[in-house]
Amino acid sequence: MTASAPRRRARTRRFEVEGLTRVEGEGSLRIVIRDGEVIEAQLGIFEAPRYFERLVRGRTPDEVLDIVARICGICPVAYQMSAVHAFEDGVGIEIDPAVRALRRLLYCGEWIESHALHVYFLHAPDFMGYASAIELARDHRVLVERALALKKAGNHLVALIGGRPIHPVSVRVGGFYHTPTRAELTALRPELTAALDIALETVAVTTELNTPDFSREPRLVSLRHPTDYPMNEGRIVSTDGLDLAPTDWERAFAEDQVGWSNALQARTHAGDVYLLGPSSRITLAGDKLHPRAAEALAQSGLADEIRRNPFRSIVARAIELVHATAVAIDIIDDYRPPERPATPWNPGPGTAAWATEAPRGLLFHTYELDEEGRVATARIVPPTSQNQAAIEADLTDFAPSVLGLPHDEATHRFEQLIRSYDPCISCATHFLDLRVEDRR
Amino acid sequence: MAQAIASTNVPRWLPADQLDRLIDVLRADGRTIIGPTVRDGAIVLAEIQGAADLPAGRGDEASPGRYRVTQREDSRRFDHAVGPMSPKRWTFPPRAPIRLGRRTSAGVRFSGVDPRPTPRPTPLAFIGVRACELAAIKIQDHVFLDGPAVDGDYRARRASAFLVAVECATPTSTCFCTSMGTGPEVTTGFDVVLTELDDGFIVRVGSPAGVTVVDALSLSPADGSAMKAAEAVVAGARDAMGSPMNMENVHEGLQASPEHPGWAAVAERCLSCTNCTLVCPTCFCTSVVERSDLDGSISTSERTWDSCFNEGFAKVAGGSFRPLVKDRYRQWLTHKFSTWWDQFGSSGCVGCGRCIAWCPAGIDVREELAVIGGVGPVPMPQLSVVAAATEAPVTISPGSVPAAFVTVHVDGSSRETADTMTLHLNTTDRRLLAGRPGQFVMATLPAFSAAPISISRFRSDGLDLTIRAAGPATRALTELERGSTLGVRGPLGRGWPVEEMTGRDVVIVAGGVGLAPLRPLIDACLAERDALGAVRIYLGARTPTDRLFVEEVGRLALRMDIEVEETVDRAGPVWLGRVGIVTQLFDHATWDGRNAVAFVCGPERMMQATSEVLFSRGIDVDRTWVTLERNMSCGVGLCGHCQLGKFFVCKDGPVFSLAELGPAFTTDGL
Amino acid sequence: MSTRSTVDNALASGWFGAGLTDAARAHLADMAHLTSYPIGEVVIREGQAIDSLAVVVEGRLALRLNVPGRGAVTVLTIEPGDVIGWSALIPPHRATSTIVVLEPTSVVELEGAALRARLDEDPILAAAVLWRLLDAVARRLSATRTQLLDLFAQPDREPW
Amino acid sequence: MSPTARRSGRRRPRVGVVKFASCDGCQLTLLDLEDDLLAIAERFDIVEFPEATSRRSAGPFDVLLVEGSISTEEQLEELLRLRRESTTLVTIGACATAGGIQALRNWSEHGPWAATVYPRPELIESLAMATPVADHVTVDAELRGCPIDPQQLLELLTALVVGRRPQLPDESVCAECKRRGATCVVVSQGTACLGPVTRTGCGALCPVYGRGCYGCFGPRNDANVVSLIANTAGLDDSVASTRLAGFTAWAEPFRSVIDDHGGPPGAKP
Repeated sequence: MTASAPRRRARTRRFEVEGLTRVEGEGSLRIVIRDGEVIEAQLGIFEAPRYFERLVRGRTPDEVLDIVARICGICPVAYQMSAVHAFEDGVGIEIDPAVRALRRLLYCGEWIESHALHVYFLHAPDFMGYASAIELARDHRVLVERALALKKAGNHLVALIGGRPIHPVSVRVGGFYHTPTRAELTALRPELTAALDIALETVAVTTELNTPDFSREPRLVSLRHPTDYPMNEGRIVSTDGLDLAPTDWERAFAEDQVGWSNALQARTHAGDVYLLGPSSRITLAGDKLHPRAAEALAQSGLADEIRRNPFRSIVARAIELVHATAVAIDIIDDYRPPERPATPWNPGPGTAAWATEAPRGLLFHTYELDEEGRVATARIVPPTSQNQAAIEADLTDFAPSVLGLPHDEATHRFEQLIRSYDPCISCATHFLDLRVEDRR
Repeated sequence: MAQAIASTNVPRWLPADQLDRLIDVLRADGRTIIGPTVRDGAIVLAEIQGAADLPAGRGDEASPGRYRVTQREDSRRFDHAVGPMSPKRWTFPPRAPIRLGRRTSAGVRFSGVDPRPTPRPTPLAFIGVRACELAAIKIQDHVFLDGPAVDGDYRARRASAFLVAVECATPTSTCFCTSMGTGPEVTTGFDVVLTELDDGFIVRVGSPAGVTVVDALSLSPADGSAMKAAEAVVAGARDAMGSPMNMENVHEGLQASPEHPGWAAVAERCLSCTNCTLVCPTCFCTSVVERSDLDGSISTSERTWDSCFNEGFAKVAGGSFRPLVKDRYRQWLTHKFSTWWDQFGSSGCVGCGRCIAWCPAGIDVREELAVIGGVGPVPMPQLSVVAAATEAPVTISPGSVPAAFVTVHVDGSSRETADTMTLHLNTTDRRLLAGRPGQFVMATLPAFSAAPISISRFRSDGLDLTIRAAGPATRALTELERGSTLGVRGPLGRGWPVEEMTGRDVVIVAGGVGLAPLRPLIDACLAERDALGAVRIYLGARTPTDRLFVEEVGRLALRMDIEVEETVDRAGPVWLGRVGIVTQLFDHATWDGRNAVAFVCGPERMMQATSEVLFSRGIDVDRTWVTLERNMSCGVGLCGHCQLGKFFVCKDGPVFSLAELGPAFTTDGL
Repeated sequence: MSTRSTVDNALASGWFGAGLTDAARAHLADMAHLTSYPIGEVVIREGQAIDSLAVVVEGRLALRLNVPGRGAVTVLTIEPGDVIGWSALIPPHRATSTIVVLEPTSVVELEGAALRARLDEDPILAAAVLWRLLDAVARRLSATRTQLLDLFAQPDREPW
Repeated sequence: MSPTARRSGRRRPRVGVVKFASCDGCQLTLLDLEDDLLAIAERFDIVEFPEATSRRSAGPFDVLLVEGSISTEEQLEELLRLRRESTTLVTIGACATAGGIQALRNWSEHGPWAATVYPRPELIESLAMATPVADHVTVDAELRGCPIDPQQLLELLTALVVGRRPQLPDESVCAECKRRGATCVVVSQGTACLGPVTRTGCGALCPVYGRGCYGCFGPRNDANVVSLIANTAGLDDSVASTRLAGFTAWAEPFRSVIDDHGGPPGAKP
């Protein structure tokens, strides 16, 4: 009786974070554990929906490029890239190789800016015990100053090619409105060379970070390209043998809505969760990394851990910082401005679909174009909403290992885990759109 | 020098394929070459490396709101009219740092000459300059260099510019230089002038510098047939423009038509986008942007092109003097074609047509002039085609107004009203101490814009400034404490005509802070009391607590030899003085104003009401003096902000007689 | 009890009376008398019946309006030569404002009913007096308009 | 707070950075001020900035930078609370100042219609309308743009410290276009451009990059949109509503002109 009493009263522990910090957008965390068993692990997304798929209806492809950029202030280029490739594939435009190179350069700029932001401003403070990079700077000013220099180099690339670092204006279907001169690009080389050193340091710094011990065998998905590390082009592949054209995402995956989130969650048709992002790319296409990045990866000796331990994604981002910076320098050295900034094309009906690799992972767009070539329907599946289910699965697996910790510390561990996927909640919430439309 | 020109004033021949020789000679002098080149769908001016960068075989066509580069049969390099840019971009750049300010332990410090000359401007050579642009340069030379204030930056840049003119061959439909008498013939203001033919150029010189350059080319004289062909080129250009407009009546016509319905009509189409003013080669209005570090201890004042079409351009704390687009279009067109004559002795327009082609809405000033200014077409006399270089090079007169902000110390300050302070400044600056009643200064602190402040007292060792905290800059000034410093430029403007008082009765009417600029005048009255007739001072304020210099006015009121009356617009029960508007202080008075001179300062509407009553009492418009508030920015007539009709309030005023102002005093939105 | 000549002189001393013909002024003087008011006295109270018109000879009176919350506000002072109580001539003969004495004041007072009767039977006198009154009222009206503009008002403050 | 007091190192102003419905780009602009960020962090006490720090504060704030439009009832309540906590409230970006791109949905369904029927539409159809912050609370200053311009943000922060008026001129994009020496795309190419009616601040980015302005910074005062459509090349009634229906579509006079041209594309189901 005395012994049975506690057994009758279920022992429940709750870990809740109303407003997640150091993530893009507004999300919450809720984990409920009863009798040592995780019965709820929810990444809530309460960012207000903005209905982008509805907003682009009736718009021309070029207008769509400007609109979808606004889904995310951190990775606008990713949205422009997935959309522009979708339309070019849809209406059948061959783009000039110089344009292709320039777009990769632009994308590299965004990878650098976004990864530098996440590694140093959003994630590193967790490992080093600070509330923010600004507080980090009080004890490690040089480190933060160099982080800012790295981020700035990425912003400068995007700004030179796109006009400004956030919501650039130069991308158009068929190419660009304006292309930089060789001299303008070469002028950035010294800054990028310095940035490459900082990126290499970043690998060293992140490798040394004291990482929570956590290991699982996730299903990873990314693009894979015969010659390049995944970015603008390639087939969709996975750790369990998937191999699809970038236009065929819907043949393998589906989205569904859950009550606690303003974002849809994606799973495979079999209902399995999967994970996108730097760890996936390195695992599935590490052999295509730039030699400098490959070398850094080898030195870190963490290739396997990057796959198994999500906390190591910070190293994966560091490796990709090296890759993006080194590739950027190479592209600049080989750059010849295209004959003409954009290939002319004629608007018309059709289906447009494409996937590119945003900093956070595979970003899929598909559009139906009407007779005048205007958008009739649109569907945008950003990485964070595809990762959401996997994140929750990882939270469930991770929970037992921290139950011994004091409540606050455990909660902090959960937040740290969530941040390691660099969730972009602003991106994740454009969804409800069609549904809300249909409900009305 | 005249000798040298004469000796080489024989037209020479430069073969088409040797144009680079001319360019090389100029580059050899360390000059950067600015010439026409095709970029982004227009023939623009830019640095060129050689003749290859020139728009060979390209021409242009322009009509209201439309411009296109065209392909030509021949391979001439200068057979086009003017593009959107003019040399102004280099002689008077869109942005220029003109003042540096610092807060040091020793107080605030400002860089010397203001506007500050560019340390060492790269010497430039402009190639392809047209007659209309030479005329525009001459006009800006006059604005910036002939005083009273001189723009040091312009002087430095202009002095190092070499001008290779080219005779116009193919004007566009927007060209009207023949109507403005500025072209198409190149007649003056150039160093070298070319006339382009298919196989080469006729080369003539217009200055000693030009002589040196052309001599270095050792060219053979041009033959007669080439000279004939050259004459045909320019004659053709003149004919292409058709019969010119008659501009005789435009000066009076525009100033006489401030209420013409045409203004409202054009304002319907006008986008107030400022394009016309920014492509104009003579427009010179600017504003100053303050840039500073986060705590404002180091600041750079950057001068940028501004435009009278911007709402903020004529703004003061109370609002804009030109609230409507109609007002601003009237200001621009009237200034350009009419009041410019009063200010600078020429038209402000050279007929280049840029404002027509580059107006996105396609507004054609020629049509507006016809509608509003009574301009009609008439034939004009032909001018000789080949120019004789007679005019001497630009003469640069030294500035006769304070060219810098000096640091002055605050000895103390007195609170006048809730938002008005009087700063007691110590200075040994002779200029400041020698100021006269009614003059003002520009006062500033690092990182703040400069504000016009009237001098409210002259002392042997300094002066008083009475400042109302109307905005952040003036508030910062009112918060200065004993021992702090500020930058002051002055004394500026024309003060009260003190001499007018001798042997006359004096009437002084002040409203609110308007008493500040009148106080030195009252001091002068006391100093010369015996030389004057009756002295009557009428003061108005909003409420009893808004009165300035209360104790001092109290002491004045006790004097037997001066009449002082005060009133406020409204008061509480404790106020035993008069309540009512200031004019009620004397509209029943029995004095006769026929031998009186009046000085009035206050809000414009109050001064208008006052001057009517004064007139009814016999004080004529040439004996009533007012001081006007406008948004003085540079204070020396270079920035254009404070224009009122034909006046720059900062240098022609701020004190004016009603006779001088005429209708400008009562017309809205001027 | 003031003599006719002192009243006439008093009238003539101010701009209102001075602007009348001698004859007209003499007629008024016949029916007028001098009155003095000490500081603080309320000569007329807003809304009350008013039965006399007066021309100020010396002193100063405040024309006040009561503003709920702000108390009495002086919107105008009445100076020598000015007229008060013109409502005495115009129905409903009620005061439109309160008038308080600020300085020892003397006025030439005309009894309302008598004056109205006199003007009714003498159109020439009526014209003379009413022209002056019209002038006085017109000046006060235009002054009030200017006052309404609140010319010395300050622009609003900004957050910085 | 007087400028002198500011300089004599009175306590650092407490700054908050918060967001509603938006893309995070404008607050990211603060982190993009790489050269000045640490100096700013020394001058200001950044007490609330969820995207950048785990430290939280509910206020009070000397300066609150607000990003995003108001599109749910919760957001409205939070905004009202934040206004009470803030001395100077600054809206940053097109979403906060004009409703942003998501305000386009105000034309579809029953948005505007509801606004004419319900006494407090911001509550009734909080899911149907995305509205600017100034529709609900007093705004002390605004930074325009989609996204805001880093230099304008720095200017605002500097002005707050120094105690001067931030220099955010209300002039057309054309003015900056001409200062930069770009060639007008309307006159030289017949390209539709909102530059003449759009407020400057972007540095005339689009014309410099060879395309027409699409109005990120919203309408300037005196925006003569009617004449722009009637008299400039590339823009006519057929494309007017599409062109104006961008990131500041809900701001007047753009909104009215869009209405007069049958609403934005795709507004009708």
